[in-house]
Amino acid sequence: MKLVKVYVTLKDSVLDAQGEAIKSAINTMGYDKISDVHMGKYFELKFASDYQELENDVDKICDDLLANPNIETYRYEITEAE
Amino acid sequence: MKLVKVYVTLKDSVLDAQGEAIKSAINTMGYDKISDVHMGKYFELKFASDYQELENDVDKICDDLLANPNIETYRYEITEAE
Amino acid sequence: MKLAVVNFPGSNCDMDLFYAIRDGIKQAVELVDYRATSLKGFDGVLIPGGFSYGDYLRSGAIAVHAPIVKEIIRFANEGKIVLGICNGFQILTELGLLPGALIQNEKSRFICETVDLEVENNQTIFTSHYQPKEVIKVPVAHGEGRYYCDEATLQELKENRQIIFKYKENINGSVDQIAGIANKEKNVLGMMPHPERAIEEILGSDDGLKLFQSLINPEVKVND
Amino acid sequence: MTEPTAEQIKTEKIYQQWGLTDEEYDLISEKILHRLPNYTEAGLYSVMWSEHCSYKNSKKVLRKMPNHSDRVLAGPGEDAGILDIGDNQAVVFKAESHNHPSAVEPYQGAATGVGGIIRDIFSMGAQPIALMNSLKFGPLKDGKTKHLVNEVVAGIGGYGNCIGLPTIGGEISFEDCYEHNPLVNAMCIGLLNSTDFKHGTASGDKNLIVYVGAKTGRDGIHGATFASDEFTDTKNKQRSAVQVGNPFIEKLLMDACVEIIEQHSNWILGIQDMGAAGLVSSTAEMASKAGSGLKLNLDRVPQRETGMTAYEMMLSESQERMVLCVKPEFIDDVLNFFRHFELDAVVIGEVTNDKQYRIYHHDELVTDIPVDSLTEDVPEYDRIEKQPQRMIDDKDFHFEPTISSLKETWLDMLKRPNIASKKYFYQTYDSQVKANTLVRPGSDSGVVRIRGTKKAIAVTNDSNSKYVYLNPFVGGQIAVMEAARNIVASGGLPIGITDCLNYGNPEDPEAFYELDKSVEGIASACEIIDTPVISGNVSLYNEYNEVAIYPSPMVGMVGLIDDFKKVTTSDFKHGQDLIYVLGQTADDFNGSEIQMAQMKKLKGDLRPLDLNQEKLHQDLIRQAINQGLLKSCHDLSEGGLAVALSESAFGNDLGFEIETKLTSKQMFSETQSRFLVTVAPKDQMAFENLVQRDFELLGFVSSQNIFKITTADATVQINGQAAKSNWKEAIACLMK
Ligand SMILES: Nc1ncnc2c1ncn2[C@@H]1O[C@H](COP(=O)(O)OP(=O)(O)O)[C@@H](O)[C@H]1O
Ligand SMILES: [Mg+2]
Repeated sequence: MKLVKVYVTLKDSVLDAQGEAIKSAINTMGYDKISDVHMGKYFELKFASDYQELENDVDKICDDLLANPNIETYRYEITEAE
Repeated sequence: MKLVKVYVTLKDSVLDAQGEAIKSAINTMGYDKISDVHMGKYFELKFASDYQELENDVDKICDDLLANPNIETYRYEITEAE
Repeated sequence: MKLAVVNFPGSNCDMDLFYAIRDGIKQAVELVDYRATSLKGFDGVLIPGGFSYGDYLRSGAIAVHAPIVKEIIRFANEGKIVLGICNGFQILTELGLLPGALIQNEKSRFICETVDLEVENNQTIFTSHYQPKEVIKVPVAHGEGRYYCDEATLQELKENRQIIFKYKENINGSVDQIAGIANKEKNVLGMMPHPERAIEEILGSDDGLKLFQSLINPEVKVND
Repeated sequence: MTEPTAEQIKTEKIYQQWGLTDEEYDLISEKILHRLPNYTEAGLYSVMWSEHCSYKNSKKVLRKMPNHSDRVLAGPGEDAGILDIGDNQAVVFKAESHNHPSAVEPYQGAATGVGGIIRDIFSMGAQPIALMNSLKFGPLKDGKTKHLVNEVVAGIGGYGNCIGLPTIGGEISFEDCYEHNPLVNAMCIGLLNSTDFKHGTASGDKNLIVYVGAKTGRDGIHGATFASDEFTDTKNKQRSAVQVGNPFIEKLLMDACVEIIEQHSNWILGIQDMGAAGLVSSTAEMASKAGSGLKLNLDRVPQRETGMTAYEMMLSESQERMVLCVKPEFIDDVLNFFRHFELDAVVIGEVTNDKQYRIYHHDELVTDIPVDSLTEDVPEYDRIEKQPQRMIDDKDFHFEPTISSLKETWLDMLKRPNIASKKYFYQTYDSQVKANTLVRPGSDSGVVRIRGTKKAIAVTNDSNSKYVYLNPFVGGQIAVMEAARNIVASGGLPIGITDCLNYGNPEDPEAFYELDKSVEGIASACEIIDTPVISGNVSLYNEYNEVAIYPSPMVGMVGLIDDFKKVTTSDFKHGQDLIYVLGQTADDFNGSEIQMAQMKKLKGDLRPLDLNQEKLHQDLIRQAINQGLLKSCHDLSEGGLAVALSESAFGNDLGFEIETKLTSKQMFSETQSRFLVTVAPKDQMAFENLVQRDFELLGFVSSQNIFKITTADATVQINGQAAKSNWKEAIACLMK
């Protein structure tokens, strides 16, 4: 089994309203040494392990579905899993 | 600067409605070797690097804010960053 | 004129739009399933609001993989009417038929409210019945309605007069208070507010009616 | 983990953890089965015999409620009640509580509460048309409560917005007693375009049982028992089985079910949702109602998780699932129909004619019990009741507010969370989707029109538990009448109610007294105005560390408006319109918001409610609206006249000038049976002739945004904007 972990985050130029809200909530909780919070999405995709073109296809899946290139960037890791 | 990466995912027993919808979209797109999709949240938190009790506090921030203990679990990594 | 209202799984303003066409402007209209592969015989396609695929992942993201979408793209390219409202707007940006993206409201909360919009460009097939700069009352109902685009895109939108509606008061943090934009050719319009909910006085406003009336009988010559 | 044996269940009294008493267990093993129930069977009994499913503690009380009228097509006993509204159309409605799930997991608890009540409506074949909700929380003082409120509100909005039903009204209030035990009640209203409907039954030997919708997981196992159990600090922590809603799937399910019943009614014999106690409750009820038996094969049940036991599958409360009973000759049509909606649909069993309930799992017969024993043989309890001591001790106490500055008190009252605008919350609900909403949240009732007709439906949720706490009987009457006033003020004729009865532990005689007496109050009020109770829900054991909530019956009332032109709202419309109050005002301060403001607690008794006068006033208002005499109409409730006047002025930023014989204190009195109305000057004679007596002309609406009041003992002038910002900003401010 191949496990692909995908991380999608907002581009720096896009205001991360949720990240900001979380940051101020963390401040309110009394932790003031926090300087920055960003929130993104995390995916775990499982594929059959004999998948040949996996990397190629994961790129396409990210480009066409998991991330919106206008506002987001992504990266991923492919690992072996059971 | 300390960079903390937090991954929040649904517990296994909890329905992942988004993951299911994404999986069937990936199928529709023609990739049929996918067996499972899970969607979670990903956070990047930045703290001052002289933070003493960081680990302890990150645990609390995750428990009280970033993850919903009723349905989610989390893990994190602490790294040094600039 | 005959218009199609596309019904994606999870669309929920499809009937509202259907009635706006059938009863509001008394034109032929049909619901078209997302699995359909042809829009032959229609003069325009309308994409309703709602939560296609539950708005899971990102609003509009999953809908763009439905079979009917090829036809929507064809309509856009052939200069036919394409109108996306709310979730429909989100789908059009996800598709790249309109620039930019719609992201979570600045205050991260859903807003249902009747708001004032200014008609920025009344020289389109969608807005020719409005006066220049007319202020109209139209309901909004969205959680992910903050229009975002980069500076270069915004300049382009302005230069080409693609900004069609603006909020009088920036309710969701949109760039330049944008509530609705068109493509360069002005045959594709996406807007977050719901004109189909503003077609009868008893619902609080009938200011949306003119948008649909413009479609059947554009009173202006649309620029190029 | 292996399941305990039947012997172990008995000797280790495992059934007690599931809420069965020794007597109940003995009844099952000795009188019903004549053997020991195995693990699965004992589990089935424990959920089916819980208060939530069986009403064993409340049935006797519920029978006191009237449930007949010329309009009633179906009453309690179905998923939802149905009222005829003429022209071969009917309204279908019900309310449901999701208190405990919301306390544990507020977003999902509230969301699945909404999802559940919607299923109750479309399982009757009705098209859901609107949602309402009634929420009660502790005071907005700490982060925990604010988080709870935010999450519950987000869950309600999240589900309703996504499925595309307008939330047209509701109520939110705050009292100490709800801090650890919030109340989350949701109501759904549907429209049936024909007066025939599907009963939730499974009849006819060899007919097939079909499962439709989401897959089954281990969600919410024992949710029903848990809803019938009290909270304590320690127990709270162990609970982890949380149901998660999927409004997207429910939308598909709703559209499919409405369409199949509307267009292919001959294919199906019965349909029911899987709510509390999931598969067992729905299938057992369907069979029992039809006098049939049932055979289920659990291997066919669509499963989300692996290795589920029969017990887990039967008790799972996974959401968005329905059960149908289908004639074999139409089975392919039905399965294909649902597949077209991309929904799982499978045959999981069949109807038998021997009244046994048999479940097979992995080719083994794991349950074989009489189906009626799950639904009919539940012992009914007649609980002891005792008047709470406070009611005896404080009988003659009369609270008198102190008002040193009418202006200050007025402005302070407008800021109180129970009185302040709730827009901060309700603007997160889509109130207009479907483009039928004539009156959105913020007026007395929410109103939706019925497309293609002149008719409209008005709906309100009311539950002033402070009154019920002081005097359950009168408080119960007030709950109904307050709802009725809201309907009448909107131009509607009250036609029926649903209720959620939220109370403490029925085994506590004082709590049971509260339940019993308030239901008697509700019943007597319903009789007078001919509003049968056609559906409802009971939520008992609402306690935290043995302190009960106020007895909190929620009344969800539906009214019929025969012509939408009659829809009336509470906002003043024009300067110079005359302002009247209908109904005498007395010193009614016990249970009032001003008592809470000044004394910080409730004390004293309520005056009896004159039901005939109440009805007379409602009838007069209806006639005045029918004759087109009212420009605005508002019922007087919390905060009394001072608050009602202000609220009516805020909508269009108008003001008023009034002079009254009432004292400044009485501006905050909460005397019942009153309405605040405005009348165009030209209609003064017509209105006064109609009403005849019991009214006072207070003054007039002014187009300046200034509130000028002269009472018997003071004259004040308040800037309308200042008053409005107190009222409008208070909640947002507290929620920061
Ligand atoms: N307080 C009540 N007043 C009137 N009817 C009630 C009340 N409580 C429950 N009922 C009726 O009893 C039946 C069973 O209710 P319930 O167990 O809540 O149904 P479900 O679990 O299927 O949603 C329904 O018909 C409901 O309307
Ligand atoms: Mg039900």
